[in-house]
Amino acid sequence: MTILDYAILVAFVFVILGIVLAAVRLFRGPTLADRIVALDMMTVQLVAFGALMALLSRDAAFLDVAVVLALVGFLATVCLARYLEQRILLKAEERE
Amino acid sequence: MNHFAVNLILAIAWVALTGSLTLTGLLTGFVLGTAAMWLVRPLFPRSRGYFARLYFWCRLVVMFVYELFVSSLSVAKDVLTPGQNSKPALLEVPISVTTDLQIALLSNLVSLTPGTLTLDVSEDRKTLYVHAMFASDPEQIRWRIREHLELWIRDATE
Amino acid sequence: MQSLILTTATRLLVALLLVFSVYALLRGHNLPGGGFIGGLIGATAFILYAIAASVDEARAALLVDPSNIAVAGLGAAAIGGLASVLAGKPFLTGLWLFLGASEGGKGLPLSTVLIFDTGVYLAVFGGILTLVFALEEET
Amino acid sequence: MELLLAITTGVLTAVAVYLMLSKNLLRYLWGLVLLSNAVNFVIFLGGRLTPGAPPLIDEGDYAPAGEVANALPQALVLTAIVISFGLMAFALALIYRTYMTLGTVTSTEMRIAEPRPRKPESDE
Amino acid sequence: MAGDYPKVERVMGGPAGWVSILFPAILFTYFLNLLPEVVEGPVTAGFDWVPALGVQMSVLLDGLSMMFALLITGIGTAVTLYSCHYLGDHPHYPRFVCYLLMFMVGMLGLVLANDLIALFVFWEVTTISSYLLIGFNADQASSRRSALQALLVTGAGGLILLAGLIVLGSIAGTFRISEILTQGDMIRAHPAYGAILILFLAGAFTKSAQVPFHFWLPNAMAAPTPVSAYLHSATMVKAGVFLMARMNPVLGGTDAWFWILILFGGVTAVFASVMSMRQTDIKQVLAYTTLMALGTLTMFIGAGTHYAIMAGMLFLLVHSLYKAALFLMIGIVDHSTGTRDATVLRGLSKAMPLTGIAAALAALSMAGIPPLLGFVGKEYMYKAGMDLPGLGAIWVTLMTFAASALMFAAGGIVAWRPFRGELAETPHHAHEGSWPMLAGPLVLGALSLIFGLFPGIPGHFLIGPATNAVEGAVHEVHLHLWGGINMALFLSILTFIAGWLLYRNHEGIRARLAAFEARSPIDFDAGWDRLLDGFKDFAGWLTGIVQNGNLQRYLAVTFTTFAVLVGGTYLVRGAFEVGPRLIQLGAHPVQWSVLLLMIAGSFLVVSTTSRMTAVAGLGVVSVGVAMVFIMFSAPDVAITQLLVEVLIIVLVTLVMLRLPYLPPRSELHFRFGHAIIATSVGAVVTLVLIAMLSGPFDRKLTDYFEQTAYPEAHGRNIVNVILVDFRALDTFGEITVVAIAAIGALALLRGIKTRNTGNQNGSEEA
Amino acid sequence: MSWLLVYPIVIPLLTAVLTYILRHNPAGRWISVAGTLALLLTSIMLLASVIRDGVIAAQMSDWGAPFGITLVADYLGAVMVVITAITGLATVVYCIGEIPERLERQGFFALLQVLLMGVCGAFVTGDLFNLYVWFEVMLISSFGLLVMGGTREQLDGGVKYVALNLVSTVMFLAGVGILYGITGTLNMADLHLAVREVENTGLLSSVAVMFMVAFGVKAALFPLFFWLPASYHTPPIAVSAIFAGLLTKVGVYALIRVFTLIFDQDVGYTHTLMLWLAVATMVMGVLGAAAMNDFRRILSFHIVSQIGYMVLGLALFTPLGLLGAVFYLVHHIIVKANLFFIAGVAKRIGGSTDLSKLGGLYAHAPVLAFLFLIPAFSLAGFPPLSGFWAKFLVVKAALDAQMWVVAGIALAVGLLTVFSMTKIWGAAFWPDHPEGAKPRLGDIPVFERLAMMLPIGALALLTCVIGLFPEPFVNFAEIAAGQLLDPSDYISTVLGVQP
Amino acid sequence: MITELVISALVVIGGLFCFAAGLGVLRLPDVFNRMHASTKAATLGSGMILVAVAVLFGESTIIARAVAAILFLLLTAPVAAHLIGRAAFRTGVPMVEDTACEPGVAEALRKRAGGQKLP
Ligand code: NA
Ligand code: NA
Repeated sequence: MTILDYAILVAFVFVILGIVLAAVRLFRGPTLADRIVALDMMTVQLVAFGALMALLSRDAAFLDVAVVLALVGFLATVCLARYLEQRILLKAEERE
Repeated sequence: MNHFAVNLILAIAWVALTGSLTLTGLLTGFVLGTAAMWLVRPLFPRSRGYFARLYFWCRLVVMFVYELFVSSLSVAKDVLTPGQNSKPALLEVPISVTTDLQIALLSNLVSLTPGTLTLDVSEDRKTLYVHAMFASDPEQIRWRIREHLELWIRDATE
Repeated sequence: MQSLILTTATRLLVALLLVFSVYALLRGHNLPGGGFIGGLIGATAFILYAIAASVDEARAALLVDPSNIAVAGLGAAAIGGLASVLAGKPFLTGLWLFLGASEGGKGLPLSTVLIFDTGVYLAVFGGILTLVFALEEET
Repeated sequence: MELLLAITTGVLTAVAVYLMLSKNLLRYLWGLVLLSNAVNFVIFLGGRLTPGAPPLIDEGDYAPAGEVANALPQALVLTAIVISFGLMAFALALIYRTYMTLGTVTSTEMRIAEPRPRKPESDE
Repeated sequence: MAGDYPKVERVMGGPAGWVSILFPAILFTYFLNLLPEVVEGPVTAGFDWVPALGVQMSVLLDGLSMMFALLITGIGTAVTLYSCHYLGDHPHYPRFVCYLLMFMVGMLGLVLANDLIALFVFWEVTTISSYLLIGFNADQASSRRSALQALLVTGAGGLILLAGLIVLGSIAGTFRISEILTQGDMIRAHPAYGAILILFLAGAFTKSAQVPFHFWLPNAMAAPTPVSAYLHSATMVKAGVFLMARMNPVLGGTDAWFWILILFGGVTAVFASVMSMRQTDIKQVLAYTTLMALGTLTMFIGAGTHYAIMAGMLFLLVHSLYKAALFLMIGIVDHSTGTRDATVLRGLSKAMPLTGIAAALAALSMAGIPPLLGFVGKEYMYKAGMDLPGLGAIWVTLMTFAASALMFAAGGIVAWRPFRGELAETPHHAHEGSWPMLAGPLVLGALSLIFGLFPGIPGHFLIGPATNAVEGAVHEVHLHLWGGINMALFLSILTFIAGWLLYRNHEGIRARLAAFEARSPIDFDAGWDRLLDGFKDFAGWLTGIVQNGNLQRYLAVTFTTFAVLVGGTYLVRGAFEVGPRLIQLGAHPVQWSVLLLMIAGSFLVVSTTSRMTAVAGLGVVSVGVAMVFIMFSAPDVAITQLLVEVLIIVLVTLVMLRLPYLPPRSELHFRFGHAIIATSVGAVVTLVLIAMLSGPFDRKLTDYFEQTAYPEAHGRNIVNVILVDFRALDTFGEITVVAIAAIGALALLRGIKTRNTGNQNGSEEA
Repeated sequence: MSWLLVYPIVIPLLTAVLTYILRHNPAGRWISVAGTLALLLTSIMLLASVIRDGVIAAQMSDWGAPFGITLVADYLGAVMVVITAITGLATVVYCIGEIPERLERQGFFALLQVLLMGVCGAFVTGDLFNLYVWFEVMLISSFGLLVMGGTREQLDGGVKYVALNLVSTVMFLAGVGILYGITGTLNMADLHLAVREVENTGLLSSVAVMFMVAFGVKAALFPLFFWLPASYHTPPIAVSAIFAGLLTKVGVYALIRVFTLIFDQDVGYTHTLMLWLAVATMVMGVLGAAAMNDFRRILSFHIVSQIGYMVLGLALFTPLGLLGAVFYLVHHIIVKANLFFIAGVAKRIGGSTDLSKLGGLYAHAPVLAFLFLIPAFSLAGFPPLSGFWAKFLVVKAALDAQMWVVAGIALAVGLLTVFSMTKIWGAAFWPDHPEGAKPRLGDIPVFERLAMMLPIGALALLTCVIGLFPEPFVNFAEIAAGQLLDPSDYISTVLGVQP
Repeated sequence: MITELVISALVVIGGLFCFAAGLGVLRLPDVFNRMHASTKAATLGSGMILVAVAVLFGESTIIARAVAAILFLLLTAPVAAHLIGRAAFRTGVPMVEDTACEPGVAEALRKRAGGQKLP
């Protein structure tokens, strides 16, 4: 194993820890917004995970996972945020 | 953007000449094309703006990456060190950029740079609502946005 | 959803996503990607468009009813599969034409497999947009 | 790792089944999504696990250089993911429409197609 | 009912009428022509129907089937002639003709069949057509009930018979009756003989209405009178008798056969004749006397001696002649007066003398009074009964005596009393029947007389060959009207005396019987209702439990079935195995974390009361799944998984705005039973996976794909090459699923009119 | 490579594509009719080809078995395709009379064609995973058809149908995955050979049972049938009819295929288990039918009951048993679809399928009454109709196998079937209409009447033909059963086809 | 060797940022503060690892893809933060107590935005 391999392993542990910590936030909430933030960040960290896998296996195929996720992970966040906002609008409509 | 188009045509021509339909080939062609255009810039009226724009874009990217790095460090420091020293606040930041692209770019930059996060743009597009993490001096934040970020953006896009 | 920032970012993203989806489709035979993934990414582009602007605008940009696109994708896949009749080969057999093949490489490939994969792309793309637009118009 | 993933698959299955047994159709749907994931693992495990070697052929080679992961289960899982997405999407639309029309997503309250028998004694 | 219909306008019922008359008439002539040939010996003919199953459509025309064929076509002619007048103006008369002819064909096929399966086919044809005929007055609930009753009772018997036929056919190695008839000894010695016997008798007893399967027959009188005359006296009910007679050479001659038949037959005969005294409706009286005849026939076929069989065959003829005549006569009376009440009808001979003559002839034959054929029949029955060995003789003779005496009385009630005395008031003014209606009863009555005077004719042509066929032996049969002064004659005279006494007191007896019936706990008809209701209730109760409309329960049962059956099999068949490879392969902490992440995510989905939190939990699981795919070299799958997850979130957030919240935690309590089911399913899956992973793996498909993907399929991404080339057909189906799911959902979502903004009573976090 | 095997998949698909694109145009339905006619013609050619040449197989994408996907037709597969085409044609024609334009515009005919595509695909595929895919195609189009129109009943029934069928789908997929993990192959002929090499036979039996449960849900076996009586009475009747005719039969077909070709190594255990499930299915189905008071719900429960007979034939695993199962399969599709068609006409003219709200059909619609009696008595197993031979064969197989109790139950269930058929007859046909209405066929406009009655008459005729001239059908089923019990031809044909 | 060290550094620091982001999301007091962590640190961390990939492989197509991924992240992360933040504010997610709020900001944020349309 080269230094790089060790570095990658260390980074893997960091990233996984980051994801797990984000997951803990996701589990704990307390608000839906917190969970959305956590999920959004997990997708960004997953981009890192994919890239790390590309480094570890020396195979750029995993980079594609990262690219796609970087592109579309955003959409999920947009929809969740929109849900959050529209639910309030809907409640306001009901009150009116 | 007709200068950009010319540059692109030059890049494609390069690719065609060298027969290497790869990204490297295209980039090389683009760079060479830029150089060529710069050499014969008198043939292109108002081309000075084009080259300046290229420079400003580059500056924007570099400055932005630097700011991002700094801001991330500050967040990381706050997170990794015990205790909290943040002083959060919701701020109003008047802005002077006008186009959609500029506003969006600005808001993104604000979000990615130290201590600030754009929450919304006012309806009249004259104000940015910003969440600041270390807002002991709101004026300083407003100043930074106005004098740095807005400037870079304006230089790159106008 | 009304947001200047989102709308502006979307303009860029939609184009990027569409280009990327076609890229994923075309290179899928050699690297991760293909009709499904391409179609899914393409669909996300228009979903984003519909969310940032409105379904009506997304529909207008699409020109064709998405359910027709989906069904046309099925037809395209079938035609891609049936093309092998011309060569007297079984259903879905890939026919390949290599433009400029040489010792070093196979050249630029054109194939019925690509037609089939394009059918896949269209079916997935159209199918998902049909669903999302219908739901979006509901709420 | 295969053993661990097998156990995880079992746990996911169990959680999925528990959710699907709920009378709330949304919880059923969550269970279904989980169960689809679990069954994808079953197929994936069927082809055995190979870390770090995607089934791609490098430029210039005519076959994978070393041992690469089993491509077939990947193709099957991919197909299964897309199919179950289609089914899930339809199920979601159905639940939505059902709620709009029947006013409930609680399956125990859905007694239109199979009304309770008229005789009171055979009532539950 | 017949009386409800307007006066006869179309004399012959139109073309349908002509067809209905000509069909049996021509056949009757045809069979009559064949008679001399059959007297010499049986005739067989036919063709293969389903050779693959060894089934033939073949005919065995021997004495037995000839007698039945003549009765069916002969009485059939009389009945169709009669009914074209009786029902000719009924709006559904053509249907009636259809059913009747269908029945006739069925009955003929049944008696002529030389193949067990063909016999059964026709047996069931008679069942169906009688169902339709009994229910002919379909607007009346009682008709429908009776039809159903007849169908179910005889249908049940038929199905049991089918089993018997199949078993018999298997043992004999053929379905050919003529061949089976030669294998009697082998079959009687076979261990399955008892089963076959019971199966056959169940079929025969239900069809021929032996106690305790008798109750449907009196109810079947809801049918139009010609139907009763035809089906329920002369022909269909005798199908069971025919079957016993037909099978006598194969199944008969054992103690079991003997005792079962004479006991059931005797009890039926006496019970039925007693019950006939109870009735006021003369049609019902006749219905019970039919039962009595069926019992008697069963008894004599069971008795099995030459004499007994001969007596049985003779009585068959006797009964068919008089019973058909009597039924038709009753139809005329009913048609003419509008009532069939024995307590009302009086003095009809003045208004309808020809009917009276026909009735008298038939009734005399029924009462067994010389010189009618009934007398001959009774003499031979006594002789045959006394001829039997041991207890059987006493039983058969006694039963015959009791039944005959009661018959005598019944004859009086039905055909004597209504015609005697002063003409009584009836709903319609009594008048003579028309000739098509009278022709049948008169001819049949005359035949009873002629055959009685010259018993040699039926003896030679009908009874002899029939007896031989039933016995499976050849005897010469000579019938005499006068058998000399002997015990039989003495018993006959005793019968007359007893019968006369019964007739004189029949009103008192009827009253007592009615009182007894009211107290008696045994009521077959009510029992039938209880049985049917009980069955319906049971079916409803069970269905209410099983198919209770509760999806939750359905799912629980489905999953439980999976866990129990698969898990059970796993344990019972010893599938557990742990391979070395499975234990050796360790796991990296990163992998551990990913798996725990997934599990934690799934538990979040279970435990949350917030829908969106659940969605977020699913997102966590999906992230974990994608990481597993990334770690184990499946980038395409990981990408697809993530894209799909994103789309699921898109769809869910779109829908969720309008959907209600999950129930609050107070309602989301832990379900222990569900947890057990879920855990079992999960455990089964894990165990199966462990066993699977412990075995070796054959990588031949993948090896092939890896070797050919680039050289032959021109692709470097093997997964995608599989998707679009090696297994393109899967993909083809798959995109169809996606497109159709979308179209289906589109159809669902278009045009929702009622908008429900949701009962947001639950709780959900901000 | 025989294109005859591809047509049953491609023709419905292309028809679906065209009809969907033309869904706003009346020409769409006629394309649908034409497409189904083409399907029928080609499927008959396929059958003829199978009869002439024996088992035929074709490799898709030009890869040799077991690497590519094989399409294969033996006698059973070919006849099922023909029956599918017949039922499909009958349904499409009937739909012209029944289906409102509103549904047509939502793509009704396209979904119907895709349903046919999925069913045909399931019958001709020789690959286990591909079978899963066709099941899904079938399932998703059935989902769409089931709830199209969106009445309250439909949605309720649809939810249950979808919820339970999705479970079965997942089970099936898991079974495929595990079987692949054990043997490394997906081609069913190859699987036949591969399972013989497997040492852990207990695991194989477990997987077999997994398939039994998964297909058991599809086929509506006890105690997995709930979805069927919960939903089949809710959609437009043409949809009920084709579901009743075809869908559960695909489950039975899959059971037959898998439990003759792959899982025949532990017959004493697996098939005995199946036998008792089949018996319970027969009984529970018919009891359910007896408890119902609705035309279609009675018919629905009957499907369950009759499925029991078919599976019983398979579970006996004797030549005669399989013969019976195959014969039963074919007979039941025709008869059951027809009964639903009749229910549709009864509803159209009588106003309901609720028996307490029906009546007078015997008096006022005698043609319908007559046409009802044929399939009804056939279903009840009365000779000389097709159902008699079906029941006869299964019962004889049980008796020959000395399964006295089973045979007895089969016969008793036959009687109860009669009972519940007469329940319909005795409530909807014989008595007068409760509201005094006079339901006449003439009330339906001529064109629609023709469209609805034509398929009914044709299917009734087919029932009679099979009943009266069963020999060729029995012979056919005998060969089919022979091929199932001894799949050597199937295997050599499939594995022998190389590009 | 130098490249390897550079890559190693990029990877480890990137990983550290990802971890810091996770910790930030967990530790910071309210959703707005947490968003600072997720938007900046996670984006930077992932970006650095992507750069490492680009450097390691050094092929143009791979570099292009890595750069594209980075650009996508930079483009989307702040937009996402803006959407979540605004929604969170509008739904009344509680803020940490000592958050200062300039006059008018709260009202302006709560107001429903007017319709902007794509050109
Ligand atoms: Na993001
Ligand atoms: Na009724």
